[in-house]
Amino acid sequence: MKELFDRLFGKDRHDIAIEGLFLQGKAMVGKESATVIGTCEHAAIDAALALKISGAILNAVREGPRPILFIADTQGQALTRHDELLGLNGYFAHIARAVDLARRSGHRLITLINGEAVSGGFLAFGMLADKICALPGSEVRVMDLRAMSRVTKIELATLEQLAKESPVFAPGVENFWRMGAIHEIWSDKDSWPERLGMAFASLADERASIGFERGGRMLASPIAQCVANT
Amino acid sequence: MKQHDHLASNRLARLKRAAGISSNRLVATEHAVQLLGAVIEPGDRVCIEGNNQKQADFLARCIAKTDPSRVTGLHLVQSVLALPEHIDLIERGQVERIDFSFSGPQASRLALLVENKKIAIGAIHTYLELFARYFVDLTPRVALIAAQAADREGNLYTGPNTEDTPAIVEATAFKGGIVIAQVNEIVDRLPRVDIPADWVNFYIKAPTPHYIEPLFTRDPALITEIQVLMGMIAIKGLYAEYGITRLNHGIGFDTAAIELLLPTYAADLGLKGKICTHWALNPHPTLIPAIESGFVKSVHCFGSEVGMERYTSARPDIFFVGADGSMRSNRAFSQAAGHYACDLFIGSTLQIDSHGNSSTATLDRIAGFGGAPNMGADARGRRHASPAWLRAGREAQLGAGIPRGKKLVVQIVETFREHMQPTFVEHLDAWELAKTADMELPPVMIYGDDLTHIITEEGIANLLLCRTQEEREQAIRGVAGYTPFGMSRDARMVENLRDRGIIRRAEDLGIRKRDATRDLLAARNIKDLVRISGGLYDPPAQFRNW
Amino acid sequence: MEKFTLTLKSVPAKSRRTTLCGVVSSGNLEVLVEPIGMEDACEIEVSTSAHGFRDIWEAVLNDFAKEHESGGLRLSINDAGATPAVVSLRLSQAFEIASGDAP
Amino acid sequence: MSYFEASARTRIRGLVDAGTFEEFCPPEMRQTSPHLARLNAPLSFDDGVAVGRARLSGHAILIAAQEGRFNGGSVGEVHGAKIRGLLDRALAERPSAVLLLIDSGGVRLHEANAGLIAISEIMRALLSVQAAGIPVFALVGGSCGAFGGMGIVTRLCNEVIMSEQGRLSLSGPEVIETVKGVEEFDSRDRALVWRVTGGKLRRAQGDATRLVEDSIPAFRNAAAELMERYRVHSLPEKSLTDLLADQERLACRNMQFSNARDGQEVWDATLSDSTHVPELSSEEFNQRLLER
Repeated sequence: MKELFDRLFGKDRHDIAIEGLFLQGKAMVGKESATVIGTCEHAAIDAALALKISGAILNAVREGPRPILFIADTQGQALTRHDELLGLNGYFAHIARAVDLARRSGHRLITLINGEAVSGGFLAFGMLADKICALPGSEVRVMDLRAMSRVTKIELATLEQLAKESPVFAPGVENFWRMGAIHEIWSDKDSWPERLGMAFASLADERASIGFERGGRMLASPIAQCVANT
Repeated sequence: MKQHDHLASNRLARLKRAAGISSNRLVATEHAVQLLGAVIEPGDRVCIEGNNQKQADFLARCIAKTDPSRVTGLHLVQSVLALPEHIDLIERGQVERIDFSFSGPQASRLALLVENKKIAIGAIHTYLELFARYFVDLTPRVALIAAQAADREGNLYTGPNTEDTPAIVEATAFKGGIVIAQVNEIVDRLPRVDIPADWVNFYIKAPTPHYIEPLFTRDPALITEIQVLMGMIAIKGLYAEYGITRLNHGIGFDTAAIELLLPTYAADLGLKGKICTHWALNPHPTLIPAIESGFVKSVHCFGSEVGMERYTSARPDIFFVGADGSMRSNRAFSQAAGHYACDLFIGSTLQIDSHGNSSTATLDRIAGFGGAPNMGADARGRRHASPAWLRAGREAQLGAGIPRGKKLVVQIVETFREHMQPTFVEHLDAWELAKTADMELPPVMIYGDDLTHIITEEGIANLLLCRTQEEREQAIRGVAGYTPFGMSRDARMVENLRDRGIIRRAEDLGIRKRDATRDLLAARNIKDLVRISGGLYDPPAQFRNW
Repeated sequence: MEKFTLTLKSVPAKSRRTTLCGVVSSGNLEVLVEPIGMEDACEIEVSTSAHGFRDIWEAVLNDFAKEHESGGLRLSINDAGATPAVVSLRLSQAFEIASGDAP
Repeated sequence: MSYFEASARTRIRGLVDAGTFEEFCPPEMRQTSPHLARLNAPLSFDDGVAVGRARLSGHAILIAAQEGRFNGGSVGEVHGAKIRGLLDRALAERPSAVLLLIDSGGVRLHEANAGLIAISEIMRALLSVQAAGIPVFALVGGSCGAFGGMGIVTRLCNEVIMSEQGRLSLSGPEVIETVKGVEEFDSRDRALVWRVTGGKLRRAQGDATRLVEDSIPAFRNAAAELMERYRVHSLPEKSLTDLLADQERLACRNMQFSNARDGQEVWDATLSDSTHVPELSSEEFNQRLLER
């Protein structure tokens, strides 16, 4: 992780503690100090980890408006009866509310996908930021095609064929980019500190219209407008 | 001097071989396989108790672990081949021949074994028919049975799920055979004795309670508007018309709908006390509302139903309940009751042909019969009269100068099953199955000449009133709806049959289709049944949504 | 999905309201009824997941058009494998709502 | 009339004042899912959700109802956009409340990426509606419950009205069983499923704010009563203090039930008498909750 932090922020420009699957600390983005909150090692997010995330966000809000960078690496929600009993959905909703409070309190929010971002874990942690960027080699998905084929009873070959034409259901950072859910895909050649600085410079939630422009979601924006305005 | 007690001395020899591992009839759980190896001889007729409800599953697992070189050449004579272990035993080469009634979940594996000549089928029987043969030519040498509890003497309590046990034990114990019981628990005092200890040779505490399938539980939430409509047609067009008081129902959702319409629709028609008072029926949870509303006077059961134990105990006026307060069922007696003492049988099927023959067999499954053919057949030995029975006889113009009656045998089916499979066909799959499985008879559940009425969403066909084979066929086609079989009807003839009241549509009976909604059901889900039972019904976990 | 459209002679409908009846779930269907500019015929558009049953559909729909005054209505059907019994029932319900017989 | 059994449109009809429902993007617009069409799967003219405006006890509301029987009430591109558009509309129209009749397994797998994104947009739009002082109610009592992303959306709502039959959670028991094995979660043990996800558990935890009988009028009464309350005490914006209190509450729950795997343990700790809980009527249950 230290190499990643060095590469992202520059040597000696970060102070981030890793506790198990959770990480938090501070780092310099350009001339600004940013709060860094994240998960690592493809964390399965359970109630305890969710509480750490929301707690860190609320702390950041208490400290006053400075940019927040989420580093997401999650295989999705933890799959246990215990977590369902606790109402894991409520813990995730609490994270979402904390993110929202941060935004309203003037924090700029960016998510960096480092590794995996899957389904409910991604929804709770990362997807609600103002901008989402993916590092090279990252994977984003709801469900892999094999499992999807089992559940929908549509043949795997059919899904694989359609996945070539449409970004709408198959895993992949590119697909989510075309759908407007990922704003930037970074490459190894980029200067990451530079891209990070630029990313924080201008922010707004225009995912539906970007998705439309990129041809991934042609209906989401017009239909929402039809319901909202007619 | 001629010897007259071969069987008894053979039994003694078997008991002697097992002497080392039993103490006062009790055998330790871990010695069960050894016991079976000691008492079973090559070529024995063996009955592993089990039917569509309870199973001697522990003993079935044990016999499938015996030494195939010693326990071999067996002839299985039992109600069902439902457990994987039953089929395992055949695949291990320990069984030469089987006589049975029903193979349910193992139907496909059995069909494969028959096709590969791994097993010979003596015959597929009805339950009552097989019990009868236990007392003639298929008496078991060894019976492996299941009971709820044993006391320290070896007396058995079989409780609400007594089912087949008395018939099996009676045949085996009194003809020099060996009876081995698996029990869920061993207690000092039994609530009551269902099987006395001196009919039992060994008892073993099973590691887990014997399996019972909740086969008769139908969730009212899954009953469709079409089934409600058919239920209304049955009640108004048949039950009310004939004044059916004594009857048996099948296990489908169609008949569950009828049960749930009794306290509502039938009561509104003023039929309380006039129909459906006496039953040969398992304790169907869907009968609870009719019982609670005072519709039902008596129910004798083939078996029990999981979760209905407290309810049946608390309704001793309705059910057959022992002095201990728990119900006793008895499949053999209830089958006899269904055959001789009921005026009507109504049930569902998978296929019906132009003669009215019906079958639940499909090409790759040897399923068998269970009890339906005994219920769904005219009891020609019957000699007592009832208005419904006499009217059916009159309509069929039976008897040469002498009044005769007839049992009402009714199939209630939708014209199409799910996935657009037509129920009405020109040719039953049973014929193909008979050919591939080398059977002498195609496995027909109910013969056309026993069938008196067909109810579909299109109405009722009364076959009693048909005078020629052609009329009969057109009457069947006339209620077969949009199936290819139905669409090839002679429209004029069908209209003519309708004018004569042989075919009656919903509107002919004064039933408006739009009234057929689920709101008419006395209970709309399992929770309603629990509530109506006053909390006495305790449904199995898979049927709950609370 | 198998799709086809039939135009069937029928007595003009008395009143014509747009309505949606039923739900697309396994063994069930939805029917959307709308007025169209015809008088003595109804147009029925079928989209069904069960392939190869067009004959049966035509028989069911012909009977419907004969038994109901449905001229001037368009019925659009999304079907997930309903049996003819369910189809007939749902069509009648939709018709009753659309033509004002029922609330 | 049973809420559980009713279709989405029947629920709307039964909840709102007679004749007041006006639908947006109605079925005759035929805004069906192009993605289901491409997979040759059955379509629905409303893509499984009806949205519109109406009055409830005279209060102006916006309302969305998911149809659980169409593809499990799942959220695809069009379905999600309709709900999100409704929430956007609330900002301009300022109804007394937005009612979400949730009956959904979450994201529609046939268009999974679009569905996931749509839910994130619904979450964000919902938070904006609340920030504008308009309360959002979730009603959960259908056969699909509120799972996946819609389980999260439900918990963002100001009020969650549930029946005992309703379920509210994240991952479905079938998914957990498939991935982790039957020992972790036996999805066929329905009684257990309800003890872990059902309305009575969620009410005891406070995740549901009302527990009502399974009837449309019961849901309607609860919604009307709550709306009256919001008329008197308008919705304050969530502050840092509020969220810190929520954080504390959830942390306590983690501590108190650190090993719990069965709802009975929660009832033991929250009810005056925790015997025979599944058999209680909602009224009896609410009484026991009050007595504690």
